[in-house]
Amino acid sequence: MTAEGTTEVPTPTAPAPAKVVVSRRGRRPNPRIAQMKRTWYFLRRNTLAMVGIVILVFFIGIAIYALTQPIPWTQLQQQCASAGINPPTPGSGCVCTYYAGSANPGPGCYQTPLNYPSEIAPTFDLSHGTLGPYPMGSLTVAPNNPVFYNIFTGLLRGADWSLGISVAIVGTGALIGLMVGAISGYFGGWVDEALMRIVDIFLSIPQILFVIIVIAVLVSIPVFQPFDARIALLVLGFVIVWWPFYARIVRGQVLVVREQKYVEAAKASGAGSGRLVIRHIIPNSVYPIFVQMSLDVGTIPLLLGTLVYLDFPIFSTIYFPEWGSMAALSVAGPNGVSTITDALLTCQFGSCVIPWWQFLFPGLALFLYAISVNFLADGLRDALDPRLRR
Amino acid sequence: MRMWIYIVRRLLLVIPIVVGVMTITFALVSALPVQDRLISAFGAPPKNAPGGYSPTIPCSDLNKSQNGTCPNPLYVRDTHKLGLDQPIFYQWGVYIGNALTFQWGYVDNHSGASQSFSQIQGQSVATVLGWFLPYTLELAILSLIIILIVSIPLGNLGAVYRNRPIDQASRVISFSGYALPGFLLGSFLLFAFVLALGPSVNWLDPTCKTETWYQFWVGSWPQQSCYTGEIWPTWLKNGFISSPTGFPTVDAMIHGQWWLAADSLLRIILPALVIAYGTIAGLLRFVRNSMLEVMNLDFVRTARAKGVPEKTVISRHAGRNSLNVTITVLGLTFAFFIGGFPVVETIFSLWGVGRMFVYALLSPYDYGLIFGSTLLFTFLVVFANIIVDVLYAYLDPRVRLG
Amino acid sequence: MPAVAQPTVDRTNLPTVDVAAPSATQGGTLTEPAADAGHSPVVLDVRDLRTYFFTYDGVVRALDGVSFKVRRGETLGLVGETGCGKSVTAFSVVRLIPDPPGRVIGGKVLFRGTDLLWGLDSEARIKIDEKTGRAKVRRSFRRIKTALERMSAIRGRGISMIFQEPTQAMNPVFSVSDQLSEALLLHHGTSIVDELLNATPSGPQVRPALEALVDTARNGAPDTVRAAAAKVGQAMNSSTFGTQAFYLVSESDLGPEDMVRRLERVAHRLRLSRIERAYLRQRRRQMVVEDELHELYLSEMREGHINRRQRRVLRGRHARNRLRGFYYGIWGIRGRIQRPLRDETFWRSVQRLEEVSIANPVQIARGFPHELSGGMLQRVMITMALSVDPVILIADEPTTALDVTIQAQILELMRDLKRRIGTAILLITHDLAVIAEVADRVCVMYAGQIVETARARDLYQHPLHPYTQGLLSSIPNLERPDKKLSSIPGSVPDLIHPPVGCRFHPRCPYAMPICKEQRPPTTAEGDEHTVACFLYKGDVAVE
Amino acid sequence: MMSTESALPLISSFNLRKYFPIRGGLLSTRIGDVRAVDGVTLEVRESETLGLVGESGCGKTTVGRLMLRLIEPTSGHTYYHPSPEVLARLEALYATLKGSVSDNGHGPSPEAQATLKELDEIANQYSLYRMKHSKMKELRGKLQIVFQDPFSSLSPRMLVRDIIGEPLAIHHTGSRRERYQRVGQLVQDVGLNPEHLWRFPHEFSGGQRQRIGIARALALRPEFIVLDEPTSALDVSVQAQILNILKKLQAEQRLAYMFISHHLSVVRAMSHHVAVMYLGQIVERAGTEDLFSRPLHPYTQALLSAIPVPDPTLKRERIVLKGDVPSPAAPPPGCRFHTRCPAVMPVCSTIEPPLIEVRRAHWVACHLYPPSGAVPGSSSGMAPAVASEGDAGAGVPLAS
Repeated sequence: MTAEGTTEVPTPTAPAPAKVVVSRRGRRPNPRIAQMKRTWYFLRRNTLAMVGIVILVFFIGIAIYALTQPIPWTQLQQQCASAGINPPTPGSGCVCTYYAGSANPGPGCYQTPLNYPSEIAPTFDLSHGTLGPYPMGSLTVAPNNPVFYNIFTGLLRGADWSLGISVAIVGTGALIGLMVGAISGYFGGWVDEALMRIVDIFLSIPQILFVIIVIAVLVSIPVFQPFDARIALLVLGFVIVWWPFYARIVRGQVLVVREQKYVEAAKASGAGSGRLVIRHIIPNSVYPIFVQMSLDVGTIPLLLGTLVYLDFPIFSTIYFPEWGSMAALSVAGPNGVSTITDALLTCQFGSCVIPWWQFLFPGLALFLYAISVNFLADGLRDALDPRLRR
Repeated sequence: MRMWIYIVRRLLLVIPIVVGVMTITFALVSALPVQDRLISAFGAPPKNAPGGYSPTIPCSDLNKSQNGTCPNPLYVRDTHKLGLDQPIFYQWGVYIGNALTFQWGYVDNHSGASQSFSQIQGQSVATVLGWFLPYTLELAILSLIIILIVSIPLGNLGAVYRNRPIDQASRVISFSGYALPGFLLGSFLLFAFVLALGPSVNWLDPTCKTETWYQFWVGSWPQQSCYTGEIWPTWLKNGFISSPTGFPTVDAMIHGQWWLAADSLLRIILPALVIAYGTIAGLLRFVRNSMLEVMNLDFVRTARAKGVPEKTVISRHAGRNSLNVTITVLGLTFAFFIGGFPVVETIFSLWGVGRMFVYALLSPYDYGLIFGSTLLFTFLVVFANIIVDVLYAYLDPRVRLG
Repeated sequence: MPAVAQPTVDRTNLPTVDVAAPSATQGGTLTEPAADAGHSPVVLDVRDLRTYFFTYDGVVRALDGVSFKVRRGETLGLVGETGCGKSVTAFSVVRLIPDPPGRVIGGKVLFRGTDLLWGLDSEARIKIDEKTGRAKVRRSFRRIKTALERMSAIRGRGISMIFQEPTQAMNPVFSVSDQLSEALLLHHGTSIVDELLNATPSGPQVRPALEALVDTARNGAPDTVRAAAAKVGQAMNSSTFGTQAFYLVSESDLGPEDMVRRLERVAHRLRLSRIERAYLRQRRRQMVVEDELHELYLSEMREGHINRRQRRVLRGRHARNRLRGFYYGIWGIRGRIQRPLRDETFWRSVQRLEEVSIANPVQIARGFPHELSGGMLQRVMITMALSVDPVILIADEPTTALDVTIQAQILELMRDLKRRIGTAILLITHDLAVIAEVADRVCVMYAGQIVETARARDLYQHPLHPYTQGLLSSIPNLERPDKKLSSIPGSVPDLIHPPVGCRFHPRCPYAMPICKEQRPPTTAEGDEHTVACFLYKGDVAVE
Repeated sequence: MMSTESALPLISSFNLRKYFPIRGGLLSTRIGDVRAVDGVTLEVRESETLGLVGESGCGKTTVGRLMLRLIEPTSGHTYYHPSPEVLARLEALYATLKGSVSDNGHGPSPEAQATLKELDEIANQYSLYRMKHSKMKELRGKLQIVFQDPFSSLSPRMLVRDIIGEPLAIHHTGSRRERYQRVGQLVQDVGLNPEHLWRFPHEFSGGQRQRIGIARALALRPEFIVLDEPTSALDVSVQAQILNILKKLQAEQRLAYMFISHHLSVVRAMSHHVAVMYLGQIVERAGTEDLFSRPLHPYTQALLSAIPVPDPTLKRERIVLKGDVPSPAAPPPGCRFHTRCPAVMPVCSTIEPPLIEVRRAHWVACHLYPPSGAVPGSSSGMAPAVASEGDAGAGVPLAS
């Protein structure tokens, strides 16, 4: 919409250039901020999106709060003692800090990746009665080496891991996808053909299986053996599998933008390919990935959980509190038989308590996190997309 | 005519994809350490062999030793047998050739799978997967049916009654589907239907073995045997290959066991629901949004202006156009759909290709089974995509007539 | 009242009329001489129509008190710049405004004395926030739904439309014949099914007629062949078979006796099986119920209250018929039992395409929209709109997307059809020249209001409103190109904050102080010439 | 407006061809060509306007983009500021070439090969399409374009200031501050005011967007601007504003325009010379007055008569062409217009008529006007059209 009186027929008397010094002092507010306001207006009208935002803020708050909490050593000692493990002292025993590349940890000491001090604290006794081979309220990798820790603490500590890993994966993948997609879409021709065939190949392998086998191979490569920060491998594996999605989305958008007249106008005034891509094409074709990215940030912890659930070796040696793996380990059993089935095998009907708390709380956290991210992403899409915006 | 050209072109496009997938697996395999590959090919080295599969062994033979070590004859022999001493392109060619002719290696007694299912020791991977494929396919077909039945009507309703209760409901369903990983949902369902409800409804319990139901109708009801570690239904001929078709339900019918057929369907309802849920989540939003876009298009307005009643406008004019989008998206999400099988088959301890994959994963050196099942799943995805494209071309004259 | 009895009359007798002889005896009774168009009855009377759009930026007052009349058989032109609300007017009349964001707020649309906007006021509960200028709209979806149901009785048979973008306006996945026959079945369904049921594929006079047709085809001038084909159609009293036979003999080059045999084979398809007859009867029952429902809706709108009991009865019958229909659906051979009806409607749509003088109607009817050119599609659209014999045809920028030469063809076609069928046309365009070609009367719109209404001749010779004058003088003139183009300064105001008083005053060369304060009344200057401007002091026109 | 014959040609193209490949078949091989532009020879003189008229799909936009080298041609060359002697030589060569090619259709004769060789040498020196990119980039400042669609021609995520300033930024002219001053100046030239610089394009109406587009084109002080249907998306009143601005600018800055439009009355109001295109070829070329007063080609006559006039009183006999424009993928043999021509002769469907000068500075490609000196006057030129109106007007007018 135009404002009135701004388009009078040009008057031949143009004012002196001095008066045409262009600055925004005393003029309307920054249009970019105006656009953000507009988006926010539509977001605010979307109830689910607001719910999502609230939950996310809550979780982020938790993560920050958790980082300030000390580890309850004395509790730890008592609990370990009661569980019949040699009592821990800071830096040794069943809770210790293990630095990559240093000597093998002592018995019952579980290394954590990237020199991250272990937050593993003993469990609170959450129930009465016992379940099969597993200690109460604990997460375990295998029945013979129990990892004790407190579900609550684990949940607190899990927040930053879940967020951190998924953001790292999505960010890197989106970057690669953006570059590949932009190149493929802009140059077209055989470059496009080749790149898109590659993308098709990657997309036709079931993603979860692909991630698993890639990581499996990466782990078993001797070069990576000493290098023990396997989370890097995890991220790498996910990125290898994930970039084609973004590449395809970006490429589709670029094909549209490339035909726009303003690109041709820039070409007509002598802009080179680099300028065209960076100044015109990419800014106008990134929006769809943002939505996809936010969706994936919600999805990836679930996939991590799935990997752990399949008892994938990468987590059995390094262990760290992360919601997906917590939930997964709570229901996963040795060699691919789920805890539930196990429980069914061990104790007949009704004779024992199923540890519902083990996967209820992590599962709930995971679920809330993912669903809130999805709500937010969907709200964003509606707010950014003029067609769906009403 | 043009339709045929289209289909043939589509089939030609499959070739590079299949070869490319095999190349990726080849790259992964050849990135593995040689010793592991040797072990997976020929089993563990004999006890008496010094140094096992290490490339060199200490020896005192001066003429061919440098600094006290000389090449390990076992290593040399087996690498040569495996062709690892050939140039990489040659290896690639051999690998592709084998993969295309379904020579994916053998399931030996190192395999976790072979430990669980003693019958499959020494069989070739393709054969074993061939045995297990029907079980997976039954599950897939059932869950596909569920997906289509739920997501298309719900998505359209969500678009038509926009931002009203039914739309919000479908929204919540789809997002919870995004947010609930299969293993959690599966465990919940297992809880609800198996533990909470107890034996009264164990006819829904997938972990329960089918033949007990059979025996029940024959007359005996061994409740315990529902939870013994027994894996294979003894009613099926020669081990776990149901004959003649391989699809247990179909075979049960052929054998005239209608109750058995119904039962084996009932028992995969829960897994099918779990698998369907994730895909429905993805599909619903696309169906709804595409329907919304289509309903803003001009020809819908034309139909209304013609005096076509609203129901027909939605079902015939708008629905038919958004159906194309739905099908395309279904093809795109099929890979995820397939990815759900290992988890679900593990949770409900069904037998199928996915579970084979998991077993192979857990066993140290069973690369043949790992890559074999991956290839098999990939073929499923590619095949599904071909079907989707042909269907799309059939539905949309703009594609069909070029 | 007779005005309302009219459409039923059209629906029953027209098909039999124009099917018999496409162009010759076409609606001679309906054609009105342009002279007494002034005195012919008003079919559409729009009074003080208001349509608002509730958007993020605020309430867009797209239509603010638009009033005009359309008389039977006349062409009313609605002209104005983009964003002046021409199309919104059209869509408001048939209630195709997308809601949200749009909504018809007030006014009357009297179609032959029936108010199409009846029950409108109780649907909208709108609170406009003064501070931000945004609005909260509460909708009762039930009422909107019923209102739309009612509209389906008007759309098509009462008022039908053609649109600006023919390539967008046709459904890409259905063939032309599908879309044409859908309209035909909607509005002539019963008669079509009747003719199909009464066709006599065999009889003493069929065979000789076929032979006559064949040997006329051997040495035939096309129109004699056509006549012979028509005779065949009469002999089997199915006119569509006549058309089919005509195209068969004119396209294929078989020997005479083979030809006759082939024709007989085709004719044999008209011998319906029991299941097919049953299916057709069920369809017919359904169509009758739908017609009754539409009549009910019309009467509701006339009498101004909802007849719930009658509705329940009819809906019940409709539902039961649907169930019977499912029986045929479940019957595995649905495609086969539908084929007679499909063929019938196909050849009927071919006949309709012949009427707009399309050279190869069969190929066109088989084709899909993406295979046809814009001009051809626009013709198909016109055929589709007119195939239901509407009382009013609303043409929304029908030639804007087309080339000059194609535009000439389409305008020629519209003039011709107007002469033949005598449908009233509401022509909406931004091109004053196009209006001048076809329109009898012209309404000039500006910023959601009608500023001037006059006979085309008067308007172009002595335009009264400054805006009209500005428009006319800003058209580059082929005859006098040398004179400098005079342009209206500024651009169309945004309708969220429209100028107070006369909406044109910021751009008006003669703006007076009063223009800024109050909205000028619509005054009559000479007969059939009204203008809303303070420059003119004529007596206030009674709208 | 009288066309000043003294003006030198600013930019001139010879035998431009642009074929877009159609892919299809099993391996999506090249199964045909869309002959968008097929042998177009044009010249635009300094500070004059050449109007290019034709229906949609006749390739007029492609010609515009070719002359700016926004796309590479299949064959043919464009010369910017050709020196008179080069120009004369070129015309001579192309004349001989046309003669030698027309007499034997297959394969160029030896002398033709010689001419081709010389043409190639000239092209290597002067042609726009043989220039190195660095040189081309300098030239781009002098050759600019204004697009049809004011809604897709401005990047939605850039401020107006950046949009107009971009050409300056690309060519690094002056400091940032100077650039912004120039931008403010330009904005005022096209009749917007400086506060608009801080808005996004979507906040403007079509007319204002088109003004922004013009300002962007003017930023580098060009000499030649291709106006690709600049007003076809606008309302009449706004269109008049834009046209007036364009005229004013042309008068002030001695610009040369190529005005592409399907709207003949606008073209007549704007241009000195007019070229009429049909299916990728120029069928008639003349001074504006000449063409509009005495059109020779049947297609031009039909076009002129098809324009609706805003005056219900005068009813002209109009020639309504039959059918649609054939697809440029399979243009009809011989004269491409013969499928719709009201005055079609047997020869039309076989031999392609050359573009010949039948009157002074009036070129027509039609068999009605034989290349011999005996040029029929406009009366005989109109004759076939008049005769055709009988069958076109009577009976079924739209039979195709």
